[in-house]
Amino acid sequence: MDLELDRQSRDRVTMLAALGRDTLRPLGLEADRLGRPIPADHEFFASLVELGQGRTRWRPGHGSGGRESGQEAGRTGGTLAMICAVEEMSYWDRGVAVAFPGPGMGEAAIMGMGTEDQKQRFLGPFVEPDRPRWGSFAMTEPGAGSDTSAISTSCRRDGDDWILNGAKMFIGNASRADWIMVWATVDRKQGRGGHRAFVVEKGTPGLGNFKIEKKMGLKAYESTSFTLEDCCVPAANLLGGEQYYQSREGTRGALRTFNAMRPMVAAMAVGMGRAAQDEALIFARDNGLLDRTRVRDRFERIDRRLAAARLLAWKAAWLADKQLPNITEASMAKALAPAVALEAASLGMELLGETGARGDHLVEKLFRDAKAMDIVEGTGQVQRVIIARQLVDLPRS
Amino acid sequence: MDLELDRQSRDRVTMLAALGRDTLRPLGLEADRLGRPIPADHEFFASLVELGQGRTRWRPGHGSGGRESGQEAGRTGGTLAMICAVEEMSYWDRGVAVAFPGPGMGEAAIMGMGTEDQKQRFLGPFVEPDRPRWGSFAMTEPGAGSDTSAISTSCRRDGDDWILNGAKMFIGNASRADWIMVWATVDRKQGRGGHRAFVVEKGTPGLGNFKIEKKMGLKAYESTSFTLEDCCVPAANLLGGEQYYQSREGTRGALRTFNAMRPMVAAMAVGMGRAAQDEALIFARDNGLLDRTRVRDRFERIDRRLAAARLLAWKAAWLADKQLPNITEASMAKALAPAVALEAASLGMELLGETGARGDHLVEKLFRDAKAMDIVEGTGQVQRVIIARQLVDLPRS
Amino acid sequence: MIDFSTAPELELLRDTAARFASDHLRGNAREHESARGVTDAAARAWRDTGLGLLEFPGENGGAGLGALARVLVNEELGAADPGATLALDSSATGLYVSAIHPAQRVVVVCDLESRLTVAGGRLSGSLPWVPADEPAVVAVLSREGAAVAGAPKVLEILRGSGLRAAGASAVNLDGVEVLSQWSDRAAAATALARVRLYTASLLLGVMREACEYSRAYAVDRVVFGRPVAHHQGMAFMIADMAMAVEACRLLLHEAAWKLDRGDSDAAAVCARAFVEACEQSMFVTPSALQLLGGHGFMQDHPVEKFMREARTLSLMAGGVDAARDDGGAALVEAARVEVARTGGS
Amino acid sequence: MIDFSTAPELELLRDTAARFASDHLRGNAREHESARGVTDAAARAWRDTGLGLLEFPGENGGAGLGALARVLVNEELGAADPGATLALDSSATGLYVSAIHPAQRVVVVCDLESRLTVAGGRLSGSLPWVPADEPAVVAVLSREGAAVAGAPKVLEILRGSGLRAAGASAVNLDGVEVLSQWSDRAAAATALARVRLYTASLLLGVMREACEYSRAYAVDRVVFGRPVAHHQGMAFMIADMAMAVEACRLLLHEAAWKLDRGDSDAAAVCARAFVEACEQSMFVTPSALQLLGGHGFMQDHPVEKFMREARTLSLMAGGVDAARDDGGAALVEAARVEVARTGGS
Repeated sequence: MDLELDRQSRDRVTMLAALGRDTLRPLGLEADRLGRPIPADHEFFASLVELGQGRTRWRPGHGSGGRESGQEAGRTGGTLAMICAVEEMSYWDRGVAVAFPGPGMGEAAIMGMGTEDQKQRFLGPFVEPDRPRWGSFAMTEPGAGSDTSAISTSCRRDGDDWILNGAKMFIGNASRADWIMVWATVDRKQGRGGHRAFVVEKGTPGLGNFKIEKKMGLKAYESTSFTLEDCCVPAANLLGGEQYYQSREGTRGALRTFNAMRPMVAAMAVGMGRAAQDEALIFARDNGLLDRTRVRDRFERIDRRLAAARLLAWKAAWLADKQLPNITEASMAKALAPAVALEAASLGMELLGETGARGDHLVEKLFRDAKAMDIVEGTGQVQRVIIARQLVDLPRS
Repeated sequence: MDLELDRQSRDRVTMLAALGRDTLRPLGLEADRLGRPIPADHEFFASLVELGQGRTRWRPGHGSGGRESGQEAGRTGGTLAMICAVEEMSYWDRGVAVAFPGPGMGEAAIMGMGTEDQKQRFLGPFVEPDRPRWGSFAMTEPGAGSDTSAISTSCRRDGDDWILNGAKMFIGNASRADWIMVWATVDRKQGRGGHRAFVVEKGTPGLGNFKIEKKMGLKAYESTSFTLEDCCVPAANLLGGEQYYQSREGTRGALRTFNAMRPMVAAMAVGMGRAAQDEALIFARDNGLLDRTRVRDRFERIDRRLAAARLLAWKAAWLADKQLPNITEASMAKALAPAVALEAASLGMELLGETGARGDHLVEKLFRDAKAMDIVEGTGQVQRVIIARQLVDLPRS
Repeated sequence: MIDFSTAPELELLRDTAARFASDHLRGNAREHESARGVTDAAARAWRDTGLGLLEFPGENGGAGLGALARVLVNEELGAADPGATLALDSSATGLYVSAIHPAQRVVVVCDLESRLTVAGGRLSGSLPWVPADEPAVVAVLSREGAAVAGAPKVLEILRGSGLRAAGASAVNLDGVEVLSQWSDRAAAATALARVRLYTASLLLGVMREACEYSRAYAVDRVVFGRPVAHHQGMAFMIADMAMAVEACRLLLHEAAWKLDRGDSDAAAVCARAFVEACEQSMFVTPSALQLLGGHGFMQDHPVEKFMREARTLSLMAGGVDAARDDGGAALVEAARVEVARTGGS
Repeated sequence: MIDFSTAPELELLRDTAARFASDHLRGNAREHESARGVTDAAARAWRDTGLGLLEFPGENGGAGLGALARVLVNEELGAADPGATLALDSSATGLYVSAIHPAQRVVVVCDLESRLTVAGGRLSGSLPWVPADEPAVVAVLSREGAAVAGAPKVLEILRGSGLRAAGASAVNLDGVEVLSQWSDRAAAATALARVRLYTASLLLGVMREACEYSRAYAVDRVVFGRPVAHHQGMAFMIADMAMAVEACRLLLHEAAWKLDRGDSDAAAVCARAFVEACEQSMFVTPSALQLLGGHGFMQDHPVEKFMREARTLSLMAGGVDAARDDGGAALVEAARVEVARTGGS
């Protein structure tokens, strides 16, 4: 048993803390005030690229299957390091962290499922990016959120192409992305078995109607809806090629990433909750409230629940890194952390009183930001379903 | 809007408070200490009968249907008065209150469904009882609690008799009762439509294996399991006679009583919660704890939640008395009050500390008593199902 | 004799409020929010209802009605738009001060920790937030009494977290003239009880609307093969939300009824109802958002607004902790004298 | 380097404890409860395991192990029978006092509000409850230090609420001789942390067993046409219970790990873990009873006992509020100096 971060992770956290204090938090507050995402051409993104951010973990020229699996292990081996980093970034501003350039959630899918050619074409530009570049991941639809099996964006083969039709919603960084990994279905009745992933490149005809959505919080990054109208995608952009789906591996790649994603989202929520706690503590200290039993008890509770959520996230990530099953732990972390983050922000608001009502305090922003964490990557209810499947073999409905 | 009890109810409550202080509470504590029900021949029961308790609300000689409906209305018209009385009795000791002689829960069913002859035979002895007499109501089985549709005690016609086979469990006052209203089924597949109610008289051959169950709390009354082995019951004891069930009214009578019962059980829980609150307040006062913010806040919370639970129970009862639908309100009261009662007792224990651990304080007894209230008359979960059916048309599973 | 029915004249008032809310507030909520105020048409229609004068005595053109009437009306208004309600009728937050003309924009400040002081007929101190852009009058309610003062200096126009339709500003009151003043601890306690009650009834409205909106959504929206609401885990949440609303409503009606009767425990019971409304609103409105999933986080639906309104309303009226203190103190004081160990009501 | 694995020697200890618990405690729980103590066979088998000497230094015949070892062992024992555990091994509640012979029946009393006093080498004061019928030794832990005293006068043998297998009595300590004594606030804080941790790990065991027992029941028992556990509302409750147990376990392991390392915040983290265990046990054990319905209320199943054990254990170690004070004070003191505003761990 050891609960101390390794040196490398600690150094990374320290670096991110400096970046967060100087840049992420001010930018997040600014975006919140202005009520719009940080523009893609904001110098911040360019500076990030100069700092070496926004790159892919993929390395070209590792062609053999064996090497790849090794790399795959190396990648998952980094889940713990990753969640420490995302917790720290989310502490400063989760919205800005999501706006970071880079290949995003699609990266893991391309690395896991993609052909060599696809890795080269779609991740290659992220190896040493010349400018801020984004990849985007588009599963969610107006009618399909947590229930990803219900997506209705259709795809059908047409000669050397695929024709996509449908609408996507709540998609991060979509309008600024070089490509969007669009999930579609050949046949809704097949559920996840019918799913296909396409890398749809910017400017593809039929891809359009981008609309930046107005959110309660987390305004620094763009959540975007868009449509695919007879959008014609070359067969070469079908992730993994057709044979991949014939081997019934179709959805396992995506599911694998979710397993690492749930602890990540939990860690983000922990970061946000800690930020709310710290800002509320500062307010309480500056306003002479620390001696009140009630105030102290609330902080004690928040601190305790955040500690539990963080340990759950860490354990889930550690299991992932050990290549051990982490379904239950990952869902527990994901179910707990967002609820605690909201509670921290809400109690912070209570402490601030009228100062919270002004709408310009970080705690107030976190109150609006936090609720999203209980929804993305599967709602708290979906997590309980997953846990119950493990514990009592709850049948799928 | 008026939330003041009428004079008659207040007087009754005052009378019950005196009885409760002098008798119910000491008897309840004694039964708890001895770990067994108050014996049927305890002088307390005889004295209750002398005081006019243990009687039926039924009055003989009101033969006509019209008069009966009037009486029926009069009965339901008393739900509010009744819940005030049971709250007060439960405040002093709910276990002892359940042990009271009288026809019990079967009374309403006999009055609602029984033939004139049955009323005379089974309620007649309760009009001016010569000694403490009990009626008992037996629905629950080892395999069927909240899901009453699942009862498996079978009944089949055999000439002028019915033959009953099965086992009942958690049945109040069964071993001391003059008769037990036993619910059985002609065909399990028919669910509630197959249910039949029989008045099984004491000493009927095949009725036996009475076993007083060992409970966590509420020890003053007997919860009993028993079996029916080829138990032969005269057809005249089939409640309402056969034609009653052919008119598909079979279960509605029972369901009607449950609608008045849920606010009653809620009121019992409120009484128990208030007792825990009061005893904890006395402890806190005597031990100089009332100045602590935490202690005060907990009492504030308990008081508030108990007030809400009581108002819900009152409203559900008021609706019943107005012959208005009260399904949602009755279930809300029943869902809320027991949870609050347990919280009150549990926080009381926390306040008492080691004194609570002794096992001889009323608050500790209430901690063991209270949980049952969330189970009887439909668990808290069943209540939520009922509420959700009303609100969102939740389908039966 | 216990009776939960609503008197016909109160039903009528409630219907009037509900109709006004539907016609002028609910559909315009986002517009009012971005305009930091209500449309002239809404303001006119509001004046036409006469509901703002509910508690003014008959000789002042009011209806001479009590707290229960206001609670019923406020639930309807709060359900549609509590921010707009404050913009229309600041006195709806409850401090009846005869010096105030009903058309003036008043903000009521519960100054329970003596942040403001009065000396020589002038106020001093500042407030980090009041729910108005340019209040004409500030009514300061303290533990000791009340002071009504003129327009404060606006330091900053704020975005606000919730209640944006009311506007929001930080104000300085240094040197602002006190127009009228009274000192009476008992009257101040009753006035505070009223403010709490009225704020709580706006909260109740928000909670009710959050329940109803999310319930309807959950019945329509199919997920994993059936309506959201027909997954039992969700159904239980919906049931718990409805329970919370009904419990709050009953506590509020009880408190109003006691206030109208002048019961000695009325103030404590109003505090209790306010605490319950604040606590439950932080269960009900986030749960409503949760029922909508990602859609709940978007401004396309009103649910994110419900959550903000609830959070802000529950910071008002002096805050929930002060109410907890008052409710708890009354309880504990009674226990010091004697624990009743009995009865009914 | 973060690592949640358990060292092989600790796994072995845990397995030993689990085996002992299965062989000698779980099946005899009701018997031990009514006997107010454990069978001689169980006591002998316990001594044979050597687990009672876990933390005694090697030179005293112990294993020289730390808090984490004890936490792992206590979870197994608590899962089977926390009352019997106290009867076997009072020092399992954590105060390591070398003056005590491991075979003596010791009760550890956390006297955080100075109900007992020491003067002239003798104690005075009384205790309303200790978890033993006739303690041979009373170890009093205060904020300042510890005093080990001989057998107190038993005023009354009590039934006890939970932990009946340990016995229960009210005792008077007036004039009881102090056998050994030490004063050291820091050491006292660490000893208190240890008592909290060990009590919490018994609680964790109770919670785990309550979860597992009720889960198995809910999978078997069919109601409304399917297993109890397959009604989503129930499934969610089961998931929440499991979550609570896992969260408690992680907080406890973290606390033990910090205590073993001698971290400066170890005592505060132990207090935190104790508070969590107390709070969650009052969610988990009543929920387990609820899953069994009427059967849960009957002594035919162990679930009502779990609820009583949990309630009583969470009154021990000085009570949850004192732990809340200690955890909160540490947090607030740190904030007074500086809010870190950063980093991982």
